[in-house]
Amino acid sequence: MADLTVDLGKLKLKNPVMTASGTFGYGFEYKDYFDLRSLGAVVVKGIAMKPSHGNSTPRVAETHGGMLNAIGLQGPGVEKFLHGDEYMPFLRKSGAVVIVNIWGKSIEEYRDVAARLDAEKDGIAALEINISCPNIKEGGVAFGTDLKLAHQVVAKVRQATSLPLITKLSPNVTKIADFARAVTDAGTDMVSLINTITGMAININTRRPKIANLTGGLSGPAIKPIAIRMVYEVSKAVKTPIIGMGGIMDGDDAVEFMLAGASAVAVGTAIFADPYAPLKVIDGINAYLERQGCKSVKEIIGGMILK
Amino acid sequence: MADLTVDLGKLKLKNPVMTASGTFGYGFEYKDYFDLRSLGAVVVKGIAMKPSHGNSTPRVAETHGGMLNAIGLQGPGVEKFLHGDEYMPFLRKSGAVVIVNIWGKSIEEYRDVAARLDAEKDGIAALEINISCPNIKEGGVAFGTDLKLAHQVVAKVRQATSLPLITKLSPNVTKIADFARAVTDAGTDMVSLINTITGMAININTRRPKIANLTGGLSGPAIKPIAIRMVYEVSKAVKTPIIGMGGIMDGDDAVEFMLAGASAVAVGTAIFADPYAPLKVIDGINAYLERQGCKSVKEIIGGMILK
Amino acid sequence: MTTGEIVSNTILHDGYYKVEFFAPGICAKTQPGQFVHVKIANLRDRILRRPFSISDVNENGILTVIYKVVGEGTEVLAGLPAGTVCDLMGPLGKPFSLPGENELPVIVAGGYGSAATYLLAKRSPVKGVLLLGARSEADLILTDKFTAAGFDVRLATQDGSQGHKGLVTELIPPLLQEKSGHKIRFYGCGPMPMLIALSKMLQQGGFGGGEVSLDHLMCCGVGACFACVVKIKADNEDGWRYARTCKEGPVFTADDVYTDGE
Amino acid sequence: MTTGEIVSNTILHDGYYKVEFFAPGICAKTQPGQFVHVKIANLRDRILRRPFSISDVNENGILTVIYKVVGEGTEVLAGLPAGTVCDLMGPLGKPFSLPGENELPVIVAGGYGSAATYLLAKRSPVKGVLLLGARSEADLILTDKFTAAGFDVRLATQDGSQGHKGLVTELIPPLLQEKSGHKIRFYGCGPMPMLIALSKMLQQGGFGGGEVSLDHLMCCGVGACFACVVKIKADNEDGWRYARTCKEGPVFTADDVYTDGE
Ligand SMILES: Cc1cc2nc3c(=O)[nH]c(=O)nc-3n(C[C@H](O)[C@H](O)[C@H](O)COP(=O)(O)OP(=O)(O)OC[C@H]3O[C@@H](n4cnc5c(N)ncnc54)[C@H](O)[C@@H]3O)c2cc1C
Ligand SMILES: Cc1cc2nc3c(=O)[nH]c(=O)nc-3n(C[C@H](O)[C@H](O)[C@H](O)COP(=O)(O)OP(=O)(O)OC[C@H]3O[C@@H](n4cnc5c(N)ncnc54)[C@H](O)[C@@H]3O)c2cc1C
Ligand SMILES: Cc1cc2nc3c(=O)[nH]c(=O)nc-3n(C[C@H](O)[C@H](O)[C@H](O)COP(=O)(O)O)c2cc1C
Ligand SMILES: Cc1cc2nc3c(=O)[nH]c(=O)nc-3n(C[C@H](O)[C@H](O)[C@H](O)COP(=O)(O)O)c2cc1C
Ligand code: FES
Ligand code: FES
Repeated sequence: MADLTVDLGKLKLKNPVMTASGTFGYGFEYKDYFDLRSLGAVVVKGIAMKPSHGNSTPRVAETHGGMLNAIGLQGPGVEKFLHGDEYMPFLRKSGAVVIVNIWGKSIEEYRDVAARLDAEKDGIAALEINISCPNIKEGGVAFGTDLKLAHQVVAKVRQATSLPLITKLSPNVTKIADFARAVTDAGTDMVSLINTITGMAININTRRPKIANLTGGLSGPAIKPIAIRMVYEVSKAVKTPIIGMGGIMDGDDAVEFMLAGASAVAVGTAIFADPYAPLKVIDGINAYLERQGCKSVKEIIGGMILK
Repeated sequence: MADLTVDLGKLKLKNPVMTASGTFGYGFEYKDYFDLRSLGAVVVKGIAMKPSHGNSTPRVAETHGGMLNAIGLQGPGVEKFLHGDEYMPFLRKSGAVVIVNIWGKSIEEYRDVAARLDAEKDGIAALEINISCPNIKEGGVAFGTDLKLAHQVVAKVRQATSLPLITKLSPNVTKIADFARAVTDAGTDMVSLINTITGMAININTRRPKIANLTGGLSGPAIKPIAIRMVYEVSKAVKTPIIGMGGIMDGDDAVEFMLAGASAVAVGTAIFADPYAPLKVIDGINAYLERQGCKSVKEIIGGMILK
Repeated sequence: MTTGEIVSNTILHDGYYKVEFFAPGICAKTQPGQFVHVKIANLRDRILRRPFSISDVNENGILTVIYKVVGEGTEVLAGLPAGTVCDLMGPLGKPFSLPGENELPVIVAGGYGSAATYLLAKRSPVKGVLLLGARSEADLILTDKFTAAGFDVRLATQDGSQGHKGLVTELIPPLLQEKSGHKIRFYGCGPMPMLIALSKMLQQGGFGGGEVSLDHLMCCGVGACFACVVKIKADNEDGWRYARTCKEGPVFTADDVYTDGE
Repeated sequence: MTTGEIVSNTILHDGYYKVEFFAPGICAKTQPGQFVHVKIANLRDRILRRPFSISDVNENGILTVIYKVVGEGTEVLAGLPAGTVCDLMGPLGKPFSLPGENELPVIVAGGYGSAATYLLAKRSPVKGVLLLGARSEADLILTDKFTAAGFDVRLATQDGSQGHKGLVTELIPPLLQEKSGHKIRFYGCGPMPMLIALSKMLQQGGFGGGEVSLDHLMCCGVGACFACVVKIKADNEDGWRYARTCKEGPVFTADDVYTDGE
């Protein structure tokens, strides 16, 4: 067994494999499948201040090599998350390394969720700021596609918590490296990428959009080449540790992200195909390292060779 | 048989199906497969002023539901294109509706190619400006990801020719609708989208990029949901007729693009899977129209129903 | 999660197929109304699993699914020969509760609803009635199995090709008259509009304890992704909340079904 | 483009397989060195075809391909049972020219190069010599077929497990001495470094008329996409140009091979 521990600045993990937010619920749903402590970290579904219905249905549509989703903000809200049986109390007992993904519809909401979680941070290893949500105060522009807003939201959250901060970048931009720089300047400790790519699908028989919300986020192996490129671009632009994701189905895919510059990875859509996918990714990374004669997974981070 | 003729402003086509530039060579290569007059139009591989080697190899890599390519500028140059047996003289004889895709590494090169083609425009139905190339004078920023450059190159080409102009938009931007507006202002008659999305892939055994050029353009069904979304966004922003493409494999895919707002479509990567794909797309569109009781393909353009 | 080797995979008629998996672990745990989440072998371009109601299980570890070919996944499934191994998650979801000894079960089904309720009929201590509706005769499946299980089968088709011409719910009022002496327990499974109509009838008629199986496009199948939600009555401003059909359902009490909207 | 039903698909040994397609139209036109571009059935997540040299054709319309499982496509191909229909384009590419009556053909092959040149040996009016190299014994394929076709087979393996220990090109100088009275016509097929080395030897030794089969990752297979290019000598500033192996090749005269670079 190779040494799989990784070092993401303030966050040290037993292995580089996390679950991607929104694809693993709150961990509770998979408790009968395996011990959550096997994972580098469990990243929970996005938490906002208030409980919310989320979007209308249908919320998902399958595409070639991927899927569109527009689940929306459905979730219990931060209070229930902190105290409801199936949420934080369960996670604390499970012993899992927990990263809480947060979102809001205004800068203040982001700050408030972060502050609230900070106040009861026992068992929380880090916060991940999802900046792909629309800012309702600024007419619906996503925080993650506007450099100034992205900086502001991260800076505000930074003031509200001492927890390690991950900022999750949107791929729906011309130059993702600029966003990595902006959020690094604003004080994020890590960046994670990519979130889903905005897409659309139409049922040609009914002529209606397949997603009630009209557009949805594309995830799955279809987007992997785009994600790898973006991880590489960000790794050349900032020193901030990177959590790479987008279409990881097996250990080989995870290795590809690490060679491109990611220090850790997250498995998302693959979990829907196989709940054990994150564990298989861990095993697959280890198998690769042994095949290549590497003692530690750290040896492959950013290890792509350019001739 | 439904009426398949479409009307793209100055360009009227017998059916809405073209080949996507770079995937059908110069038509000549497929002459033994079918009569090129069956197509709405043949869009040839990009033409620049001078012949050029193109990129180093490997130039392509297959991905889940798609492929990356970085062929580069390999091509005969405009003079040989106009006079070489396998190029324009062949196409003129074939009776095909010919659209010439052009590119350059400076605004002047674009203008010069357009002017040169305009001077011998017999048999050329339109020019398609590929603005995804890097501008070597401006430090390699792609014309297609900078609003000002995009406007300039189209405006300059507009001055150089009276041929109908199509501008082919890059998807590697935050807001593609802004680019559609800019090139419309600059005088393009149509827009085509999407070009390939920049991606990357790494061979984990050799740790080297799978594409010698490091990054390549992603095409194929993997990108279809992104392309459909962009066609829809552009259709809401401008009245300019749209040629939609990105992952079209069959008639149903083409119908989806048209419902999203495209007046015509192009088939690219699918040709590698099946040289007859463009013909099958034409048949598939017709079958859909008959199934739905439509007399003309024009009835479905922009026909998505929002509830 | 288990592997399930296909033991047989045959056409019933007109686009309806029956596949049998060897999956003793799942069979042993299955209760009526639960489903199995299938990773269809060879469906390489699609990532997601496909959910199917467990129509029957037996003591030899054979799990039966009845399915209709409606898209790429079911088409590929229909082409899988015996011997192919698929990955199965299950049994998943909340089951029907069996009727009591003194209750007459009336199953109202449409589409593959008869497949999804067959195990309920088989395990029901009291043999009751199946009201089965479909667009046309060809879509009426498993009627003989229900008859063999001791159920009284009554049919409705929209085109009148068999049984009552019209909606299956139209068979309910005459049945209520006929069975006025019985304590009826309703079960519903089928298309959403039918289940909404049924739930409304039961809510208005005061038939407590009725159960309906609501399902929706699924992803994870275990309650993690919130793809599969339907509106269920709730004590909040809106009067409803989105409940996950894969985990909180697919079976809900008819009383809880939110009948005013979607 | 034609359909080709798989007549048989069997393992030869250690990852090498032989597939036979029924494709009389292609067989009738095939010349040695040409290839067939295969859309592998069931490979739903990959879009592109896979090119394979046509190893043999016969008058019954059977087209034989020998392939090695190296990735997803060949793995799926290896799993296709007889009866499966694949879509085939072919025969594609420029063929070898047959040796003249007064020429002694010497085939220098590595990897699947023996498969790609078998039809050449079979059709050659003069029976010659096959120099076959591989990493190890297990990779030496079709030697018995060449022997049966009247060819003198000489082997080299890098690990010395069979024949000469070393590179196959090292077998050439002794052969030249041995056959000094003959007019030798060289043919090469195998990995690029081997072909570069061979071409260099032929260019320097003045062996005109030699032919090598150069191939590269392909997409369209018909010259339209410029994916499959290799450097070929040219009358320009650089001394080379990129030629499409699918259309201008895969067979090139050894004299034209650009041996200074890639
Ligand atoms: C709990 C549950 C139990 C089910 N039981 C059965 C069963 O016993 N027999 C059976 O034939 N089918 C059943 N289904 C429906 C079955 O899952 C779908 O038919 C199947 O997923 C379609 O896959 P596809 O790839 O062939 O179609 P796709 O190409 O994915 O879709 C084709 C069409 O089917 C629709 N569809 C896809 N998934 C569903 C779904 N989950 N529910 C309703 N419509 C859908 C799509 O909207 C589309 O119009 C069940 C669904 C659920 C959620
Ligand atoms: C003209 C021509 C003739 C060929 N004839 C034969 C033959 O007779 N028998 C045979 O076994 N193979 C032959 N090949 C190679 C064969 O096409 C590849 O092995 C096959 O495409 C790999 O597909 P895959 O999906 O299994 O592998 P992939 O997953 O696509 O690739 C696996 C590995 O194979 C390499 N590879 C992929 N395509 C090629 C290629 N075209 N050439 C070299 N390496 C490649 C990749 O770089 C990768 O390392 C030929 C190739 C060409 C161009
Ligand atoms: C159903 C679904 C729900 C998601 N919900 C969230 C979320 O709540 N917060 C978030 O930051 N990302 C969310 N994502 C994005 C994923 O975390 C991940 O960035 C993306 O799916 C790419 O990875 P993948 O291809 O491995 O799925 C969601 C993705 C899916 C498919
Ligand atoms: C091999 C290849 C070469 C291409 N060359 C060009 C080109 O020369 N000019 C251009 O504008 N687009 C080029 N494209 C982009 C296509 O025309 C098209 O926009 C894109 O591939 C999306 O469509 P598809 O998914 O149907 O292939 C090329 C694409 C491929 C795959
Ligand atoms: S399918 Fe994921 S929550 Fe129900
Ligand atoms: S494979 Fe397309 S040009 Fe050779």
